[in-house]
Amino acid sequence: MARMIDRPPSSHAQSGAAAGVDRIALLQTMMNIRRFEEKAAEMYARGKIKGFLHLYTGEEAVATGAIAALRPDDYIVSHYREHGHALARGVEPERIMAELFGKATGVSGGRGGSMHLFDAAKSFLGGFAIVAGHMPLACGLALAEQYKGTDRIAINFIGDGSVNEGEFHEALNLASVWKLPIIFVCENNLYGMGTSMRRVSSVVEVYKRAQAYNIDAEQVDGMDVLAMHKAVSRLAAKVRAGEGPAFIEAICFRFRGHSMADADLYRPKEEVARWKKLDPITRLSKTLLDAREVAASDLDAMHARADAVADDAARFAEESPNPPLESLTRHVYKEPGDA
Amino acid sequence: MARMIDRPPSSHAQSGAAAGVDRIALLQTMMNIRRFEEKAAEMYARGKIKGFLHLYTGEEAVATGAIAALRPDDYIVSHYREHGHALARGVEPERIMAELFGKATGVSGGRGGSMHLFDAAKSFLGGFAIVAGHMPLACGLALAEQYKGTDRIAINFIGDGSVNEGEFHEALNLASVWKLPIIFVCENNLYGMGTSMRRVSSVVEVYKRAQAYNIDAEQVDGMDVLAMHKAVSRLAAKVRAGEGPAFIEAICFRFRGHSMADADLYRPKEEVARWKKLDPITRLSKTLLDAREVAASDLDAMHARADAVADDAARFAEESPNPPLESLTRHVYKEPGDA
Amino acid sequence: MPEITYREAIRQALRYQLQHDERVFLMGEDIGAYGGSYAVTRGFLDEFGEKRVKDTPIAESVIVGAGIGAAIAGLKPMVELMTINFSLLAIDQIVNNAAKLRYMSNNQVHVPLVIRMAGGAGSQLGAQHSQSLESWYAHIPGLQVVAPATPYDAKGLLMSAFESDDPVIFIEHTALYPMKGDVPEEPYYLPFGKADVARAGNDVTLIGHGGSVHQAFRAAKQLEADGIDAEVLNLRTLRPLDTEAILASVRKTNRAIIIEDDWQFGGFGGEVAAIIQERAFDDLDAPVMRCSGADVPMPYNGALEQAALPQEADIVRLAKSMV
Amino acid sequence: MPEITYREAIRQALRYQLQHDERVFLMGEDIGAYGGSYAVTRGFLDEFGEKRVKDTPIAESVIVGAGIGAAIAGLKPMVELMTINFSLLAIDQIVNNAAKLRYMSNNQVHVPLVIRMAGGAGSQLGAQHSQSLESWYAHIPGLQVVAPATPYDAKGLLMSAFESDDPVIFIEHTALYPMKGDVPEEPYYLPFGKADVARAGNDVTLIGHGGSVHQAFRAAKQLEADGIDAEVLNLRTLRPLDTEAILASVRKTNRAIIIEDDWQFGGFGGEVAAIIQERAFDDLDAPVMRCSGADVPMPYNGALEQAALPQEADIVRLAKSMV
Ligand SMILES: Cc1ncc(C[n+]2csc(CCOP(=O)(O)OP(=O)(O)O)c2C)c(N)n1
Ligand SMILES: Cc1ncc(C[n+]2csc(CCOP(=O)(O)OP(=O)(O)O)c2C)c(N)n1
Ligand SMILES: [Mg+2]
Ligand SMILES: [Mg+2]
Repeated sequence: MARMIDRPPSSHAQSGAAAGVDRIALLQTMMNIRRFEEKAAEMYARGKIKGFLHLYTGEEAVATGAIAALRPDDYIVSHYREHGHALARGVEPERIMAELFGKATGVSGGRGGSMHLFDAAKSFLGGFAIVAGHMPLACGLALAEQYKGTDRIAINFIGDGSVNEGEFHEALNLASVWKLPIIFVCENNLYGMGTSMRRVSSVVEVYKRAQAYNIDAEQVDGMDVLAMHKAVSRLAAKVRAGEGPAFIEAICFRFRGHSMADADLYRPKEEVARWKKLDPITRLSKTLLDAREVAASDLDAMHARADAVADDAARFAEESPNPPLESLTRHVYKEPGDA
Repeated sequence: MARMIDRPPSSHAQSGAAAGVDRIALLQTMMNIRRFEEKAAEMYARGKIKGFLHLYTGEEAVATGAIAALRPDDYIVSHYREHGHALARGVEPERIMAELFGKATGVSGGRGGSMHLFDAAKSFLGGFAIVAGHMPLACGLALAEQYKGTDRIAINFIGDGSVNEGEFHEALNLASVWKLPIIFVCENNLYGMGTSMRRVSSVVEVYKRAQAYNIDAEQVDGMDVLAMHKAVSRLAAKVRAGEGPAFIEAICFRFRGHSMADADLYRPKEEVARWKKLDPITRLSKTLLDAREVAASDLDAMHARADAVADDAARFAEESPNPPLESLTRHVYKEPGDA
Repeated sequence: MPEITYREAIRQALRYQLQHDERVFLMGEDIGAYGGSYAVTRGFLDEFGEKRVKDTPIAESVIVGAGIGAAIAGLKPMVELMTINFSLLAIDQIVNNAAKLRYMSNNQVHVPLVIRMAGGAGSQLGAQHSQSLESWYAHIPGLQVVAPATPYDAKGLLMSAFESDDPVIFIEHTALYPMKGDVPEEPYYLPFGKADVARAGNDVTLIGHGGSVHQAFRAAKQLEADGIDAEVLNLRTLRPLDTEAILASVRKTNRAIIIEDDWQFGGFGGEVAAIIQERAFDDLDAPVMRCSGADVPMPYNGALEQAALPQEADIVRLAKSMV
Repeated sequence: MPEITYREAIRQALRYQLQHDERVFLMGEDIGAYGGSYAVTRGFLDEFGEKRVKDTPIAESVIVGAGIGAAIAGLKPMVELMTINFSLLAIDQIVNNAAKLRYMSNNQVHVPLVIRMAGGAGSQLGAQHSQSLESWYAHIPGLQVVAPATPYDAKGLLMSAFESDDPVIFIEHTALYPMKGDVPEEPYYLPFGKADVARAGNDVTLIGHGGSVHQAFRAAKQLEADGIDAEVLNLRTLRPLDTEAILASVRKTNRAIIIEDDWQFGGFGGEVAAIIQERAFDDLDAPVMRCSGADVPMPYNGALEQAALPQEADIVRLAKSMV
């Protein structure tokens, strides 16, 4: 499947549903993410959101399919392009948008920002801005559950740009030697900022890099939410059973620049166009229409729902208060009354 | 050949000579290293040498065979167990021993010590004490020669303990992507301090780790100086021709503890005994005797020469002056008169 | 003299070096096709080609280490690490190799390497992307630490960095890239270890580097209104530090305030304060004070971030309390 | 009270934690089969098994990062990094994750992680193995930095480190491992941020941590002969710092000297000096002085290394020059 790289799997039909998966729910989640990101872009343009803003547009299938295949208490550790992962886990859109606004009602109290979403109650543990820097930490969460003897696992989302960092290597080796219950999902969107994978990686098939550590690794069509769901379902069962870590290379593509600051001049227009044809939302919509699972009117209703969710989130964020200035020095260390 | 790991290649006969190699010279070099290290151990016991002292005893074939196959201007970058590499390159034994004594006449003026031997005139560029920390630097030397368009190459000696460090990963990937003229030689002596490879490495065949970066890699009997010489000769030609980096896993064994401070309690006695049977010096001696290239008396003379070299080195070191105290603050930065 | 931005001033120095010294090449993440995360190297790849402008993998240790090796072998590499935050991933290379090799090798090798990185906070990038760790580098013998405050500083100091035969940590303040100032077109070289008196005054010395110099300057203007005549000292380089200029100023004003974005505790301001009281004890009419960042990881929220950073008002208040 | 070594005191705290808290486990390079590079964990693998005592690959970032993750998930990991020199390879994990997560997450997660490392010089280990970088860690909000000077300190402070819900950088001085002192057998806990007056005196305050405390103490004895009555303050923890104890002492003696193995420029002594002159300006009869390591990478040669490190004679000379 290596040829998938920079030749999108347009040929492939959408893969069949995994047992008992609610395909409509998956579609709605992807729509929600898409609209949320578009709303965020709008709010950034209006100066409501500051700093770096990295959108997940185009990659919705990866987080949606993968996270739907997990238990709600499985740990999620993601990078700075993590709004989609948080939404897929069920973190409230209002509190995510409020975080992007830097409001007190944000999931991280407005202190984290777009790159540092945390919702511990939902086992969503960030939101990290150092490339590959979150991988060792994710291994530690898995190690802890193994130590405690639970069957809880961790999933760690990384980008293709992280595969050449030393921490990628250290984390994969440790996960393999200690058989840690963790699934690494590499969102290979072919570019790390403006740098194409093939210009900086000795081996461009990321799953092969993982196999070199004796890790069960495979490449999946990251533009196909059902394929993602299937792959993660199967691997999660093995990982949960104590068979050691797994690795998925999800071939995908971001429909916008690296961040709002990026003019996206380094990607050929037709490459972007080609990939947009694979829009995971359009794709699943078509599948469901063809299968008569939904009617066009249902899809309109779902889109309307996604619009409403994004609008409500923006309104909530807008109306929320800023954190009080006195809170500046809170929570650097444990305080009286903390758990 | 993977089974070589912790089952020594006793079966193998010594490999045939590579074209035009002076086997007697190789034997003399290995004897010189052996005696130098034994003398160093004696001097350490007598308190003449301080700090960490890591001996190369047992691994002589690796440095001797590899370096004899290179050009004298090819860069050597080694770790902290580097006396053998320096001697094999022809750095004066007196000046190496003087460095171990911390004397002004030492190769690094007594400031470097056992772990930091430098002889730039002989392209011997250290002597590094941070595991894998010298790999990026070695890549840089190779990069510079590629940039200048010369056919000079670099050889980088590392231990098996360095393969799980992030810098190993970053260096191998960069060397491969940029086709750097560098040969990595991993001295796999099965242990990193007291830790056996197989307890901490997801893949124990180190050469396979290197292949995962698209690097031409192979496993060689590191107890066989002729095998080392052959392998490096062949690979050096390719690397010099601009075909990109190469990697050798030299299976070997240290006959003593990690450092003089190590009681060596973690290695089964019979494992050590088994490997001592493969002593590269005894092995080549036998080969040469059988081939009638030397007589027993010749070997005695060669041993005597090695003794003399080590004794002279110790005497020279002993009689040399300490660096003047005023030199303490010299050479932190460039000084008037420096090149 | 043409007025250009801080960014353009850096570009001019880099282009000059690339044009006039074959040994110079640039290496870093996204400096080529992307044009640099702060657009400093935009267009360089097309102009100078892949040999001179190298896009690297995201792998800070090997980027810096390769720069060290190439420098030892006689080239003049410039490594860009995007931001000082990412330099933590290469810090072993910088501290244990770049800074120590000349000494360890007894002067047999040296490392003429320029490492550029953007530092500082103020644009709501959050805790992991808003650090000012120059005090860490300033602590290390063998390194030179440069922190330009103006376009003029930036070009002149970067030109000198390439002249140096020892490693230079060149820290650009993110907030200054768009800032304009007069810069000669022809090359010029500003010496390391020479501070600049940005404003002469007699009542109190305001000491800063990078972005803090401008805050100090604006504070000085405000203090004028209150009849307080502040001197503003732009350090330009932290290592070597122009101790003489600092002492000369304090002996005149008898009061000093150090301004820094960085955390106060264990920061660079402490060193400057320690030196002043050590060498000019009897000239001080008041303790040396520091106006520094709050002792917290940087929060994202804009108001909180500003509250965490030193403000002109804080400098003014401090100065008034001292005279 | 039994007399035991500094090493044994640390062993006692670790064994107590392993015996009494299921959540505690140890991770590090060669802490198991090898027994620890400074023999601190010798025998632990046999006694507690592989689950509690984990030998790791040589991979500092993932060791520390895994410790952070495990701590977040409710365990109490102790990571040993052998020496502070190697901690540079894990410093991004320590600074960008361990120190910041409680704050960034708005108190949703915290990192009760103990990171032990040996620091200091004096045994001719050369430039890359002889650093004292505690000032770097002391600079970072979110961390706690502990530097025991005696066996009694070592056990009591390490016990408290395991009680803490925030990351602790626990720095042991290599030269002290064989040093003996009285240590209660039963567990006890020394508070962070409380310095110890190792010797009471009236003429000058000698301030140090780790090995420097003993140098200060010996210097104080010598000064006695010259009729100078020195007070010796053992800081025990650098962050939090016991500012009150320092000021109280200086208000009594009116003079202070900070002793540190580390490089002076940009080091921790500068912070202490800055605080003293800031808060006790009018109580000072002389500038606060520092007795620090020479500004050079550490040379291997024994005589040069000693010349690079502060000596009792230096402290004595300084003290005499001040009173
Ligand atoms: C250690 C480190 N180096 C550099 C950066 C700057 N940076 C931020 S995102 C990025 C590209 C990452 O690309 P990839 O991993 O493919 O993720 P994507 O943005 O494509 O989702 C870089 C270089 C960083 N954040 N951390
Ligand atoms: C980054 C780093 N971590 C830890 C150490 C401590 N250390 C010194 S040697 C060594 C073992 C290295 O083993 P290996 O690479 O196999 O080399 P060998 O000693 O067997 O030749 C360790 C862990 C170090 N010097 N550097
Ligand atoms: Mg990418
Ligand atoms: Mg080894």
